[in-house]
Amino acid sequence: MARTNAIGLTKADYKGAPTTLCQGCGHNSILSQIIASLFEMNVRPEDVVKFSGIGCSSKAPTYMLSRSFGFNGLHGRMPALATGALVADRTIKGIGMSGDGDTASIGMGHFKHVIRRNVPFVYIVANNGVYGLTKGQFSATADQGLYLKRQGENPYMPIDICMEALASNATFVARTFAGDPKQVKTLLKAAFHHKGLAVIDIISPCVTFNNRPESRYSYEWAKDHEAALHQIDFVPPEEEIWLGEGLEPGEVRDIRLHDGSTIILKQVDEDYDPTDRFGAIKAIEESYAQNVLLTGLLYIDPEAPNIYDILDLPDEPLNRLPTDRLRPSAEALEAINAGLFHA
Amino acid sequence: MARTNAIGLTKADYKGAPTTLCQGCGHNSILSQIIASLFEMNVRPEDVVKFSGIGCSSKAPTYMLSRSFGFNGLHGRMPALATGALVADRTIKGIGMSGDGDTASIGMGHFKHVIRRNVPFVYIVANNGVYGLTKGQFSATADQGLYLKRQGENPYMPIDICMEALASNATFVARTFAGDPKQVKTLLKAAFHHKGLAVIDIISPCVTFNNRPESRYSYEWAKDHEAALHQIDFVPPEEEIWLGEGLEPGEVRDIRLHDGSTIILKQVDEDYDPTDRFGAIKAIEESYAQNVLLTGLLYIDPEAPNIYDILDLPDEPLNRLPTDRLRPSAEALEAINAGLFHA
Amino acid sequence: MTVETASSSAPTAARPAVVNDFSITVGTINGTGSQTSNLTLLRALFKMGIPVSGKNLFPSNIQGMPTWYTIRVNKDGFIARRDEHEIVVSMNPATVDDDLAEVLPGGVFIYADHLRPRAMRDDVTVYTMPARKLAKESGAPPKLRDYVANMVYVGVLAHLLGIDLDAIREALSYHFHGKAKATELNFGVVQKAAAWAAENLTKQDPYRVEPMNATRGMILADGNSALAWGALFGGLQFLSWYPITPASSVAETINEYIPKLRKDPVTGKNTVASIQAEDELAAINMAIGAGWAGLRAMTSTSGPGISLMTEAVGLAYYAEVPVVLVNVQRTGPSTGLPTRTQQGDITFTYFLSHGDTEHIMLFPGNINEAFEFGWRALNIAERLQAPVFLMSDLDLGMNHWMGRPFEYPEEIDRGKVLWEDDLKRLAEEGRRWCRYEDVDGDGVPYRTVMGNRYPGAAYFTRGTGHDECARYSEDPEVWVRVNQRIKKKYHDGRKYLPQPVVDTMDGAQVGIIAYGSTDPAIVEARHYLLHDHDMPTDYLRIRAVPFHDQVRDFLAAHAKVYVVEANRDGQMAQLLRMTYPELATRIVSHSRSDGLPLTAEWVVAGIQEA
Amino acid sequence: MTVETASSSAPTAARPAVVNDFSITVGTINGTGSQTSNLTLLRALFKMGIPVSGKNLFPSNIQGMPTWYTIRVNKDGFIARRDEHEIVVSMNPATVDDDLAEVLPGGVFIYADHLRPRAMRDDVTVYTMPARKLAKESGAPPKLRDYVANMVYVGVLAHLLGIDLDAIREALSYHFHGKAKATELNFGVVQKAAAWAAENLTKQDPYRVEPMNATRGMILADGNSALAWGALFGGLQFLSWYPITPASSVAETINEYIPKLRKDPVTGKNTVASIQAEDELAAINMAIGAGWAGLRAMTSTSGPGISLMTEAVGLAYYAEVPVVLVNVQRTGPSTGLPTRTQQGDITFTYFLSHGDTEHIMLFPGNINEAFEFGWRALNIAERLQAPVFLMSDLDLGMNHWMGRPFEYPEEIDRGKVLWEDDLKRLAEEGRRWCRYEDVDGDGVPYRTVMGNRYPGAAYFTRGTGHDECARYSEDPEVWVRVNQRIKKKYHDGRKYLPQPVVDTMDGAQVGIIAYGSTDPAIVEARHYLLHDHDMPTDYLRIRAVPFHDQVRDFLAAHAKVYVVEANRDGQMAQLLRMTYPELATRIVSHSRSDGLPLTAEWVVAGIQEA
Ligand SMILES: Cc1ncc(C[n+]2csc(CCOP(=O)(O)OP(=O)(O)O)c2C)c(N)n1
Ligand SMILES: Cc1ncc(C[n+]2csc(CCOP(=O)(O)OP(=O)(O)O)c2C)c(N)n1
Ligand code: SF4
Ligand code: SF4
Ligand SMILES: [Mg+2]
Ligand SMILES: [Mg+2]
Repeated sequence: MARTNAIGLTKADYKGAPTTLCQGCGHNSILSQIIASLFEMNVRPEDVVKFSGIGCSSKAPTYMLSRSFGFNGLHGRMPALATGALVADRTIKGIGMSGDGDTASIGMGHFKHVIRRNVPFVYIVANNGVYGLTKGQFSATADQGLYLKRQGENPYMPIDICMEALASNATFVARTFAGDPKQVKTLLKAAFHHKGLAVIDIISPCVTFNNRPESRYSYEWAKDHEAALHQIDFVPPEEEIWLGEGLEPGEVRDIRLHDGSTIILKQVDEDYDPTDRFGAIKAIEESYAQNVLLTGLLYIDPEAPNIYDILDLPDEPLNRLPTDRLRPSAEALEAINAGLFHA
Repeated sequence: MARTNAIGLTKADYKGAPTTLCQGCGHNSILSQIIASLFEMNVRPEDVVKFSGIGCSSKAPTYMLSRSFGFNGLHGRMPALATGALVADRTIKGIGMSGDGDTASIGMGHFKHVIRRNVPFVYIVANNGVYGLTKGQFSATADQGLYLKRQGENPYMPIDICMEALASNATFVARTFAGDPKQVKTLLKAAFHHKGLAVIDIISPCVTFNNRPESRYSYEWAKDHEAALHQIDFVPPEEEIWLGEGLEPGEVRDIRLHDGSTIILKQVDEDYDPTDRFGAIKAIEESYAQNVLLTGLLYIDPEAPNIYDILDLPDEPLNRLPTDRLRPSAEALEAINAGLFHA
Repeated sequence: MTVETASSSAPTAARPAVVNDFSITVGTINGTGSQTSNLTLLRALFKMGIPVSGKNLFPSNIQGMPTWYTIRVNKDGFIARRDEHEIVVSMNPATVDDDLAEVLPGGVFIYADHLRPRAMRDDVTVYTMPARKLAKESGAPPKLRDYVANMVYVGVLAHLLGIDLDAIREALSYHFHGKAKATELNFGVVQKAAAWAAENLTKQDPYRVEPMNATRGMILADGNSALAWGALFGGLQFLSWYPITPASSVAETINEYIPKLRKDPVTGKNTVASIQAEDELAAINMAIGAGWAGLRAMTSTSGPGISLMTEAVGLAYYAEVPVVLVNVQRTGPSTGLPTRTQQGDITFTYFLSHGDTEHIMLFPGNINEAFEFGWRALNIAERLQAPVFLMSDLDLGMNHWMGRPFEYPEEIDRGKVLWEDDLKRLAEEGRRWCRYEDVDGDGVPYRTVMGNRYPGAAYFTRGTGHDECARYSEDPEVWVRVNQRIKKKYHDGRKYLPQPVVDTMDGAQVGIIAYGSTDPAIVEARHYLLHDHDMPTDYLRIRAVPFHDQVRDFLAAHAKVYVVEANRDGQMAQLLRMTYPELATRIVSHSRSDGLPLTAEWVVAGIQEA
Repeated sequence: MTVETASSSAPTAARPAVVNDFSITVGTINGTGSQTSNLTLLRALFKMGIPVSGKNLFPSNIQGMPTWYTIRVNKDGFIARRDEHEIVVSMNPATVDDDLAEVLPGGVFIYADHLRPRAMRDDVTVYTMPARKLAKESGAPPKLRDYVANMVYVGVLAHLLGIDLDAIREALSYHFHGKAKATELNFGVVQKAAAWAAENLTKQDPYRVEPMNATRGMILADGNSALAWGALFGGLQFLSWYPITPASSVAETINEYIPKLRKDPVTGKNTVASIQAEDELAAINMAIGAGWAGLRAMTSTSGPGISLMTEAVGLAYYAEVPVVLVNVQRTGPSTGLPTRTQQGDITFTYFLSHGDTEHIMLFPGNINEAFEFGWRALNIAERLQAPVFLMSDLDLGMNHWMGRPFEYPEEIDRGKVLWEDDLKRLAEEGRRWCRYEDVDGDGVPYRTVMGNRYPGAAYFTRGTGHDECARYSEDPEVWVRVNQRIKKKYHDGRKYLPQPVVDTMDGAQVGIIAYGSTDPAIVEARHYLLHDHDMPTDYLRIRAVPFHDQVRDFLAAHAKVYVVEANRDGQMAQLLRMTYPELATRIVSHSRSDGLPLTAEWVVAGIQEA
């Protein structure tokens, strides 16, 4: 019998339509970890909503959470779509799934601006350095000098999703690798509990078009070069915090989120402070010099106001307000009329 | 009699239509300095081309260089427009004039991508924190917490143009202030000689909508808080370099550009290295902490390949190639036909 | 040349008085606050009971450029723009000669005495006024002098035309939100100027005003505000917008009034979320997200913004998401004339987005309809689960129009939305629900919205092919079925759209079709056609596309129907010909786009001629 | 059920041979390399001199989903898609039952023996083949097994139909660019499979092929490649693009051939700049920049991309910038069916962008026109200083079509561009030059381009109002003048557009109008109408909008004209009705959009019926 979680659901309750992505595609692994994280966190699929743009990565939401609402919108416009929708019901957890083409090319502007608005949802960039769905053109995150068959050599400097997020003051920035399922899952859990927008750049190899070992987006390169900032754990609000055994004090850092949950980081580099935005930028910069794939929670600001604060919306879902609370009274209209210049 | 420069032109030869911008608008000062820099560098107006988007800042090119070609395109699309045009004639110097609305909102994606392509032109962001032409709405660079009359209070974190440029690997990044004409002019000169894209973020107060002293974009605030990284000089390729008097060695840094011209920086902070991208990011970060307006040449990579290198274009203008060099021979077509599967 | 008192060789003495029937144009410099003066004149005349309209002809610029304001005063209620002006006031040295040339022969020219006209006409009455001197004497701080100088022409006109000074004070008081200091400062200047005029000018022209009763109970407002209020009273919940002339004030008015009108009585929180987007692409995608999630959602923009929304509109069409797009039209193509009006986005909007589409457009013809369609558009969008285009224009949107007080909207219609209880009931009745199934045979399916937790309530929305149960599909038959059902929805859904307004005249052979803000020009033109040309006409004003059957009937009932519109290509005529091929030959297109509102004279000329 | 040899209860023995007249459909899994097998079959048949077409029905997906390839073999040269298939091959366990259902009664069903059909029909001839076994035996590495298994059906069909094995080897050798190893590996499998079939299958169906002479001198190519080559031979200098199905291969082919075809003979450098843009907004704005600066510029995309280009197209229209927009149409609205075909962007494109516009569209009907319009569009754009839409579609663009060898283009026409020498000459003649002046009375002004250093050559381009000398203007009369002149340019400029192709039949009363890739279906339908229904027809194929006068004449000459097209709303019919109101009632729209190319049967049905 399948294992059930605290709310009595099995993993199957989190499934979607059968995947039509390529076998081995990193995006499939991400889907598994989204499912696992929600299952383990006892989140009802009905309390989740999925958004995406266009691409293999953006098709992925079809293949999970068929009990959740979802909207597979337009290429590059997921952040805007999600912003509009999430305003309707703040009791819902949002997942936005995008690709490197979707986010770093056509969607760059919206990516930047959803960051500024700190809209609370998990913004996943399933990053493979290519346009999968249109058959393997370079994306803006592709390595400079990478050679691909039909495309030739990429002459341009890559865009770094995390660097971009940090430059624009994102409040949660993480990088991970689809081949590191445990880290992906834990980061997702933390992201779900973050108060604002949580950007997760997930290196997610495209086995069909960009998986040769010399590419930074291949399983092989990423596996060989992954350098995790920390071992990360997530403790939901209702649980006791247990720091694990055999740890020296100072190695562990815990970050309290707005809802009482906690992120626990067993740090590789004791000095790394994930609430120091500038330190995060530095770490990324250095990771290139060291030719490693830096993963982990790069930066978090757990308390920054989110869009709900900014718009001063009621706690209850806006889309459930009865019509009588949606319109001013007849007297209010009379006051408008009276306030106009009249003869 | 009006002073003439080495090619026999007076400043009037660099003028455009009379300005219709507000009196005192920072954009007018920028125009003067563009004119002055070209005049002093003995550049023929015919060797310059102007591009812009939409906004007061983007209208500005009309008011200079009427002997130059110009294209006032669409809101946010200047980088793309300029890219297409500049490919046509690499012997021409390009000036792109944009605003903070034009670049940091609607044009953000193109801004990022023209940086990646390192298209050689001077990209000026005349930055006033508001949408001037549409009467004073907040732009994405507006200070958080700024109060404006019709708009209320701005709840969002500002976007920093230079930070964005650096995050995406721009090869020339400077910030200056329309109220500091000398620095503006010298940076413009250096920018004109840069091999690739030169981003200059010019704080350019909107006297009509955002000039109250508490705003970072006001004349008063910027004057009071300007902190120049260095005193900057520019020496064109043909001239001797003269380092000035009374300077201690080590205080001066000179940067050789691809065409043999030189930028000379008399540094305030000896250690500041404008070829260190990460140092530039750090300096910006610190400038916020110190509540100053950091100006000067923040970063330069004088040798990075530009779009002409990348596209492997001929030296002569592409738009002057005679038609016989634009089409393959009849034999080449026969070869195509022969190479097709035929019965 | 300086003329201290009135001088004119025009034969005025013998002319009978012209009462309540003329146009005044004032040429000023933008950014000098002349709007206050112009609105004050407009309001004072209106207050006197005289029908008026005011049209601002302003440059795409912030400060220092020529700008004109025209007030039409007409006792018969004709308030369309006219090409000709009986009275011209010039405050702008750069345009004084052009302004003079604009005066109708026999008319009046008034100018500030620091202006230097090159020559003076002898077929007009000329008055000069010491605007700067009086401004200086007003004691206003130097910064405000230009502004105050504009009050001088208000006073001079008050004297010359006989405008009630009390009405002017009321207008000023209104303008300054009852603030006494500002009101009195300005009113003082007006009084001084009027007194100066009484003393120094000898009235030699025939124009004057007299109180009437023709505006009682009416209001003055601009269409953008009216539309904004309509939306707020119509239960708007989400607004995303990006600044653009002439649409910005729709959003800005909404933002201004959210705290006043839309604080939730229960929680004190906002019940409208309003976001200034990073561009129009974001604005429409946000609004689609919100509409999909069950909010009454709107975005407001002008032509260039609609162009940028093109792709997303196709998504809303095909994924069947309710959303209202306000288009305050300006002159295009391209950036065009951003501060001029046009009805130029008709065919473009109808076919907007790649693939087969045919969109719903509403055309408000006055401020009351701007208000009404502001809420009705939200109802229609939710009822038909479709993008709805509210096609206003700069003339209606940014100018002040007379109107009736706004009427409280009909009930909010949320359309076919199923919540938990509804689904439960369905389940109990043993009926299934599928997102895109045509249960009622009207082409409109039932929808659930994000947040509905009932098992099976959730579905996946996409712009790619999908079947009745919202499942991905590339099946050719499914594609045909779904798209034909959508077509049916648009056809049958016409009943929810505002019907055309028809006005007939006895013995009319000729029909006129028009729409939107050109209504005053048509009304006036029909008057001339009847009285000056013995040509009674019937008039149908389209208020929505797709067309109601009345439009076909109207075409069928007239051998010749002029379609009058403010664009180059006769765009509504094109749609009509396409829609009614069997009646296509009856349609005569009479159209023009020069950035200005149409005039009755031009309408008449086209109808006589063709 | 496993069937080792052929089994069928269909009455085949008595049936006469069906030679060179049937359709084969192969159902496979995408990403398994079946394209090689399918193209090999197509080419081999073509090589045998038999007219063929091949159409790929593929999912919007990379790997693992069902995909079908249909080859039509027709001795009379009818190569339109058919709805029915005499021969169906199934290699996909997921679709085997559906595939079986697709076979025409009396037809043939061939499937791989690892498939498990639920039931077998008794009205078809059934063959199974041990595809996996033979693939394994081929010695191909395990990774390539699926791929190689697809070669098995090539061999089996070769045997059953009598396809020439040499032709197959030639096809394979072509496919593998002459590489012997790959060719022989694959050919080995084909041979083995054919041998296996010869040994194990008893031919019980009537279908076979025989060599003919009907394809001599012809080529096979896809429309996207043809178009790309046409552009490269037409002097293309600038390409900006963003990947999108089904347009990507236009740009990818150009990129592939720049090094081969467009290295400057003088400098060895590229004479085409090609940039993969960050999105379609950038792509079109880059192309406009390039076109403005004097480069022959193009961007290639599909519907969603055109939607995003909407605003910029208005700029190009009104600022008069030459630029070619290739639209390889796919099924919309919205993301729609990205891998299916449609002629659905016609009205949308015609009215593209806000304000008054009417755009030029070219409709290639075959690969030779795809090539020709690839260069001609550049000429037209530069000649008329206008955006030109090259309206291809997925069917033409991505499928292989027969054609004649491509013909070398006519002279490059750069239009009215003035360089330093020209301006000098003008100056000497005492003539002024102004950018937007209609010197020749044809509505087309002269232009200079960036880089021209002659005094006065420079001008300022903008999308805002401008006068004949490119100066900023908000003057109403100027606006009217310039826009009317542009309208004239489009009207008079029709002479540069490809004329319609007309084909008449004796005694025809009925006319047919169509355009683009539906040509084969129309040609075939006319044959049936004539022979099966005694209905001779005249046929006009539109190749450009705005329409040439021949279109009007054709309408006028027929009491009834069917406008046949692959979209829901009859979009070309709408344009025709709008353009020719006096002939509107003659037009009968016959249209359908289900993502598939039209069939002759469907065309016939609509024409009989209506
Ligand atoms: C407006 C628009 N332009 C282009 C496309 C074609 N398109 C589909 S997916 C895609 C790229 C997706 O790349 P990415 O986001 O990296 O996703 P991946 O497939 O690599 O996961 C493109 C360009 C489109 N659907 N819409
Ligand atoms: C597509 C589009 N959207 C909106 C506008 C309206 N618009 C004109 S200027 C402008 C903002 C300009 O702001 P900025 O770039 O900061 O320039 P500034 O006027 O402040 O110098 C906007 C939104 C437009 N012209 N086009
Ligand atoms: S093409 Fe690449 S990105 Fe797309 S599903 Fe296959 S492996 Fe994944
Ligand atoms: S509104 Fe502001 S930005 Fe525009 S011209 Fe005036 S001062 Fe300059
Ligand atoms: Mg990708
Ligand atoms: Mg600005």
